[in-house]
Amino acid sequence: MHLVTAIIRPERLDFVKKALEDQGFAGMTISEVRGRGEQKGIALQYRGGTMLVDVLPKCRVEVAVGDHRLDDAIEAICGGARTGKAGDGRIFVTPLPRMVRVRTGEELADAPPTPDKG
Amino acid sequence: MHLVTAIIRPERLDFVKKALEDQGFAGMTISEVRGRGEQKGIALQYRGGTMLVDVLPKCRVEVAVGDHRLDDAIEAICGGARTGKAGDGRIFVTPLPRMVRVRTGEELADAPPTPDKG
Amino acid sequence: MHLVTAIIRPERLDFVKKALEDQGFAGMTISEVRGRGEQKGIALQYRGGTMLVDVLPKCRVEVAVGDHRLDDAIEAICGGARTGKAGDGRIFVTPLPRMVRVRTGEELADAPPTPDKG
Amino acid sequence: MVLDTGTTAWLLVATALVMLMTPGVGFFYGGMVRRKNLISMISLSFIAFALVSIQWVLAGYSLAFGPDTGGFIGGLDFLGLAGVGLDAGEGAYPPLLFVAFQLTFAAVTLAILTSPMAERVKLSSFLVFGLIWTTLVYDPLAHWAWGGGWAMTLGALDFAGGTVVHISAGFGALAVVLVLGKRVGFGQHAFEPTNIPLTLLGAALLWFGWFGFNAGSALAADGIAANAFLVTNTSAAAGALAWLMGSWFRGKPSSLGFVSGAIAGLVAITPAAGFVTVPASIAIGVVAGLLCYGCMLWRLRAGFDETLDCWAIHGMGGLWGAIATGIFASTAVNQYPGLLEGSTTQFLSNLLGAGAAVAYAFVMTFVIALVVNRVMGMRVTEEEEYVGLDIAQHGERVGT
Amino acid sequence: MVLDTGTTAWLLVATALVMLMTPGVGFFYGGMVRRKNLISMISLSFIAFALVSIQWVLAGYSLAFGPDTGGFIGGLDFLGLAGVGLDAGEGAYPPLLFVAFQLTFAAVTLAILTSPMAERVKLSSFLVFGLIWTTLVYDPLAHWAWGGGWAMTLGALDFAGGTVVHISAGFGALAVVLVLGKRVGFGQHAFEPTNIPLTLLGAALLWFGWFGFNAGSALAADGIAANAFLVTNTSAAAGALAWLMGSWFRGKPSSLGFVSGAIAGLVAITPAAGFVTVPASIAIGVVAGLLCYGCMLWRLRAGFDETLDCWAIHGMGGLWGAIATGIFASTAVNQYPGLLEGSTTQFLSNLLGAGAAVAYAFVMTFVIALVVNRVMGMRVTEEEEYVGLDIAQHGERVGT
Amino acid sequence: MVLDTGTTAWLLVATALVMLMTPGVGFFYGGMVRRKNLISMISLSFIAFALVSIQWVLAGYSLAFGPDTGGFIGGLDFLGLAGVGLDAGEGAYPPLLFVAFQLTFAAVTLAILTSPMAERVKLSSFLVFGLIWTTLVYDPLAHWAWGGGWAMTLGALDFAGGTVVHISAGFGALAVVLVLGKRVGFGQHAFEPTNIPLTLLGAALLWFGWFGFNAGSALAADGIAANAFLVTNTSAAAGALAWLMGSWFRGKPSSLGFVSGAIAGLVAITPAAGFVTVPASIAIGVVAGLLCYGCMLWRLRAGFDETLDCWAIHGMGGLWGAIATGIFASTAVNQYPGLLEGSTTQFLSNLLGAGAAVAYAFVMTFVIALVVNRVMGMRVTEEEEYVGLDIAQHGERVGT
Ligand SMILES: Nc1ncnc2c1ncn2[C@@H]1O[C@H](COP(=O)(O)OP(=O)(O)O)[C@@H](O)[C@H]1O
Ligand SMILES: Nc1ncnc2c1ncn2[C@@H]1O[C@H](COP(=O)(O)OP(=O)(O)O)[C@@H](O)[C@H]1O
Ligand SMILES: Nc1ncnc2c1ncn2[C@@H]1O[C@H](COP(=O)(O)OP(=O)(O)O)[C@@H](O)[C@H]1O
Repeated sequence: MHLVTAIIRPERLDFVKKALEDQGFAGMTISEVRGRGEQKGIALQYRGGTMLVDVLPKCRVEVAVGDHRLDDAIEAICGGARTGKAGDGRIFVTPLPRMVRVRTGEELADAPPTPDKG
Repeated sequence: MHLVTAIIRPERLDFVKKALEDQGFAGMTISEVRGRGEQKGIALQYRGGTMLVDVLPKCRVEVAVGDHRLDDAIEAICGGARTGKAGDGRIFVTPLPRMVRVRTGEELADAPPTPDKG
Repeated sequence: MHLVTAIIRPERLDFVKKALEDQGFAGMTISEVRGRGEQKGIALQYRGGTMLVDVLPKCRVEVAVGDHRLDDAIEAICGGARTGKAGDGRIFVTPLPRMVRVRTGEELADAPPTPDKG
Repeated sequence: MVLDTGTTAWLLVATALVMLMTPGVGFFYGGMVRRKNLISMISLSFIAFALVSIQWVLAGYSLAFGPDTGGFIGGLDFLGLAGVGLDAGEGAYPPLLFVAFQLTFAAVTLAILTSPMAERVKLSSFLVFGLIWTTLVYDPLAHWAWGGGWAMTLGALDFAGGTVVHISAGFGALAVVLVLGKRVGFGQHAFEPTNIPLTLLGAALLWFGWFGFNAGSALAADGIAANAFLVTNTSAAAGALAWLMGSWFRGKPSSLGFVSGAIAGLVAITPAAGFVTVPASIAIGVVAGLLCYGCMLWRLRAGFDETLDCWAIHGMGGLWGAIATGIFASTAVNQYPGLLEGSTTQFLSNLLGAGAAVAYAFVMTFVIALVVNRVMGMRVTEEEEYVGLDIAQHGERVGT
Repeated sequence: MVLDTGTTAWLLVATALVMLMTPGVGFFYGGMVRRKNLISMISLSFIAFALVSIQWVLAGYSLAFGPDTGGFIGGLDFLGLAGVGLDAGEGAYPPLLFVAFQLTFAAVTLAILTSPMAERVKLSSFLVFGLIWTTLVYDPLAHWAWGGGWAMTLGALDFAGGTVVHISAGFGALAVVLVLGKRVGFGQHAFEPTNIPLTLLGAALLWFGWFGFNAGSALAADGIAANAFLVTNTSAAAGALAWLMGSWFRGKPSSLGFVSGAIAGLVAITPAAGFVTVPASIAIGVVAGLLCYGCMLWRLRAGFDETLDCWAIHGMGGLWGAIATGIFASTAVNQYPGLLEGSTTQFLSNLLGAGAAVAYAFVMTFVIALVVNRVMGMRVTEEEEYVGLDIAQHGERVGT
Repeated sequence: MVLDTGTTAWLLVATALVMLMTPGVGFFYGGMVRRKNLISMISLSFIAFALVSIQWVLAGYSLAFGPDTGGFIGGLDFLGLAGVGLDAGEGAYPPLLFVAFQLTFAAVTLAILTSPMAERVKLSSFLVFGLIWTTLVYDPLAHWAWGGGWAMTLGALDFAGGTVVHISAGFGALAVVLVLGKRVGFGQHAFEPTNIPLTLLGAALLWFGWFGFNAGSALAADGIAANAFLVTNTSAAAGALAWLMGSWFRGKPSSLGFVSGAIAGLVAITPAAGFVTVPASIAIGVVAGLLCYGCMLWRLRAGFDETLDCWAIHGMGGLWGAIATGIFASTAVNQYPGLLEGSTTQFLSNLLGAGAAVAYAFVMTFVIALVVNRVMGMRVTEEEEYVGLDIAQHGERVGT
């Protein structure tokens, strides 16, 4: 399995969620982050002083997916998040050898279930 | 080493912390996230419009652990976080080949110390 | 590639950003977390009750880096974040086999570009 | 009497000031619950205000201030404010203004009473409960003390509502918590306040509004109003510092302790404001701060989930205030001597008035809560409680 | 007349209360936009207040209340407040105080009008637009209704500004949105409010300040002021509960629905406050709550990005209030009979006054917005809109 | 004199308005510190209010307004408010009300002075320092200007406390910062404000309360009060727009700049409010906005960690106000002519009064801070400063 971590524009979150759902990825974890890629910085002013705010609010979406569905997940996220302008975000894929469901304690071998299987 | 990332109910955080401490895991990193697993979504209303709030607040707890203590950490988290109902959370385990203590710059080979040793 | 995740003091963020920039690492993702390492806990009081607040606010900085620049990134972060006192933070390094730019959908083989190359 | 514009001006403002106390209660309480219930907690106060606003002009005013019936309740002559006019009546102000002024007292009382329902009450049941409670508990108590009822006849002093407002809400809260029970997880894990600055803001609005509450109760812009104003402020400050010091002694001097002490001081001086001197108000405030702090510690140890300490602060603070009025009332301020000036009668009248209010508020509230709970259930489901009342009851969340 | 200290005291306070409404609008609106535009949204109200404060003492007061010119506008006699004195004039209060009181009305109107500019207006253009708008739209409308203009001569009743303030802002907002257009992404993805408690705070300050707005408009501390006070509160409560119930019917009873209904009730009672009875105010409030709720639903379905519903609540609520005044005005309160007491003239005068204000505000605002937009552009760039106005326009962000 | 209900009503309200300014200072300051010190920053103002409330009724009032002793300080005749009555005295209001009104001035001054202690003061030391400071600095200064002291005899004009309140706090702040020193990390990394909307709320409450501050200082509901009200608002608006434009020129027009300018305008008009015309108030406000903005830039360049600019805004704004009063005082408003009307005496008296206050406040504050620092240490430890004062001093944190 892999953990897919996408850093996207906050306003595209709904589209990414929708795109993932359409592909059968229901489970996900979302958090607020700030980030900087190739975008230029912006100078903030604070009562006479100046500070460089070069990072902008982003959403981080994490989805644990089975290896055979990894490309589907990446594609879904790209599809939902893309506007074509700088700042669309990045996707990081890290290995996920083990995953456990807390409620039952069971090891989950593959997540999420492929849509055909249910 | 592995990085254990648990997504748990916010109100179980204290129990998880306690359970980890009891097992000798003192270091940890906590953040607020929102997530969705098998729980159904909830419809929010906003002055006439409607929006689907299908994600609920969760806590993310990250603990870096040595490989021989991995199962202890998972068990401690499950024990502290479990209520037996949907929404109890998930644990993700990712490989952690390197870890550095900033204060000293030293590479930490194994974390945390096993209780017998430390 | 590897994903370098640093947990640092919030007030050192600007220095870490600067140090990373100096090394040519422009892209990064920042979030607020709370954490506990070897620091002692602090007891909070709430209208007669008491609660142990043993975690303090930290910043999490994530940087995706190519393998040959991994040590540079770690060094830069340590250099920017260090004060020499407990609470300076930790750096976690996890493998990052794949990374995708959302705007274009392209796989990024190495990130960021080495300063010599561009 | 002929209308006095100064008095009327002061009462217009005092009414507005007291009105602001109800959202003040909402913010004060709201900041102390968990984030998922913040909107719900504030909304309970807002809704209480609207609900009582309508009930009061339709029936409440008449029940409280209509012609006396057996010392217990007012008649129905003023239903829908029939016959309540714009021209100065018995006072030097328009009777309609007195209606508005008293309305704000009735409303804030129900808002204060939302403490034991925090994070678990069903909104529909709160509406029903609130309507019945203000009619069957608040209106009679207001009649007893101010509308010509038995306590007024007896001579029990309650300048601005220590008994009517604070004892009734405080001991009512105790009854409600018996019916509603604890929040899921109470006593097991810590419930951290979501937004302490919001609570401080609520406290500031309460302190500010309380000048209208107490000094407005003089029903005139005169020396009694001035005295009420200054003793109110002094008692609040004394209570705040006393609680601060008390909690410092046991640990850290928390800001929540400071403002809780201020409210305790404000509550305790309420029945006394038009009768006691400034030095007496320091004593009243200090005792209130320490007493209410002790009561809060006790209810925590006892495991009562009277969530926002309406009983400890308003109930016990109000009770102490009623007793203190009987003790410290001074002819240097007003015509009534207290125990310290030798009047045991005054002291006993006040004790009786307060005791009766304690008993009536507790028993009646218990019965009303029990019935509403039986009929429609006063609590949300456990699942809704877990999700939080903001989403479950209002379909909203605090924000991003 | 000779100066009456009671009246003067009340007007001093009423002015302060109305002043507080402008930041109130800022917080009310601010809590509902996205986090990246919160400072901008609040600032628009603050800046509107400062801008109009200066314009009013230099020219606005003279245009509104200077000697009548053709029924349409006031003369320039009082430019820079020349000749406006400290001693009581026609009223029992200093004319300078009347200037201050009226100033707060002019200021809050521009603040209300920031609704359709939310999250997209360019600050420099807002300053220019605001200055022109208050001079060419607000000042004439104030003159018509209160300064001796044609509507006043005609006998159209507007006690506290239903037409001058609310219709002008509400229908002006409709015009602005036609020129400015939708926010990027409107209708595509959800825009979640950033801070509902802040909106509730704004609503509380508005409700509180509105007592000065309506009861202050009696320009005396008397029975009419008392009546205005109580019907204002009653209508607000009725509107709040009506909208709450309405939205409950369709889904969940949201806190934003509650406070929107309260504002609707406050708006609708504004022109009527000195003329109608308490029972009538319940009817006015309930209709306002339901009507404005319906209008909001309609504008959402129609896809208008009149972002914070200034039109639905202030425009339509103000229109209903003007009509309701014509219907419910009662000689039991003031000297004017309405339709229910048989006066068709009053009803038609009010209809005409309101209709003319609707047309004038809409057309003039449209023209001004069009011109300012042509000359300097009223919107920020799309990139700035994406980054948010806090950073893009003010170089600030909410906080950590 | 005989009691006037209108005057009394106005003073009751004005006192409540000024009271609200102290939490206003807390929110204004609090929003600008770091999140880990937010509760601490707000609490300092709250605690200052309570502390001075008690000190004032016990001793402060007597020291300030007791029978004059050598032009420097009042006698001890009114300790514990002995002999201060409810019936109208020299004014048309109860002397007790004057006590309450003046109390709120003393309290807010100490709150303003918390600026240079932000994020580093030890709570226990603040209590001790505050008690000594209000007794040895504020009380004498109040006596000089208003209690029959030498400045009053000389004829230096200070309508509402430009010297007593603002110069004393502002130049006191400069002294405190010399003793306390910079926050750890000042000048090295950016300190971002935690909650700008909270600062805007504080500013709104300050602006609102300032009407009580300035117009209340007329001690009557009359034309002078009306004039004070309107010039206060005008100067605030002018100051806000001036600072906004000034900062726009150098970068972005920040909301913090706007409200800082408003406060600057309010400070500068304070000593002048009962003496100058509306056009003069525009000039006073504009100069205040630009001057204080410049002073803030200077202190930043100079590396002074006078954290929340009490010196730049209150100190320098107050100094300018005192001078401006001497310049612009007009017999069109009150009986005193200023420099522009040819009175060099008035100008020089004001200069002398202000200069003496600057010197006295600076030197005395320096000595007091030095002594308290020597004896018990005024700063928390570096570790506590790192953790934040909310947890370290209060055992609390803002919320979740
Ligand atoms: N090298 C990196 N390491 C960590 N996060 C990154 C990196 N590059 C980009 N990001 C994250 O991705 C977000 C989107 O960046 P974007 O400007 O779209 O990147 P790019 O166009 O360079 O792919 C950034 O705000 C940041 O949070
Ligand atoms: N596939 C997934 N990818 C990422 N996060 C997930 C995934 N599944 C669940 N989570 C996270 O775990 C939390 C707990 O989910 P829960 O409903 O207990 O999951 P389940 O019962 O499906 O194991 C979710 O709120 C979400 O944050
Ligand atoms: N074992 C761990 N697992 C996860 N996070 C950790 C761990 N140890 C430390 N941290 C994180 O690093 C932060 C800095 O800790 P610090 O006290 O500097 O650690 P140490 O001195 O033990 O290296 C902590 O606040 C916590 O967020």
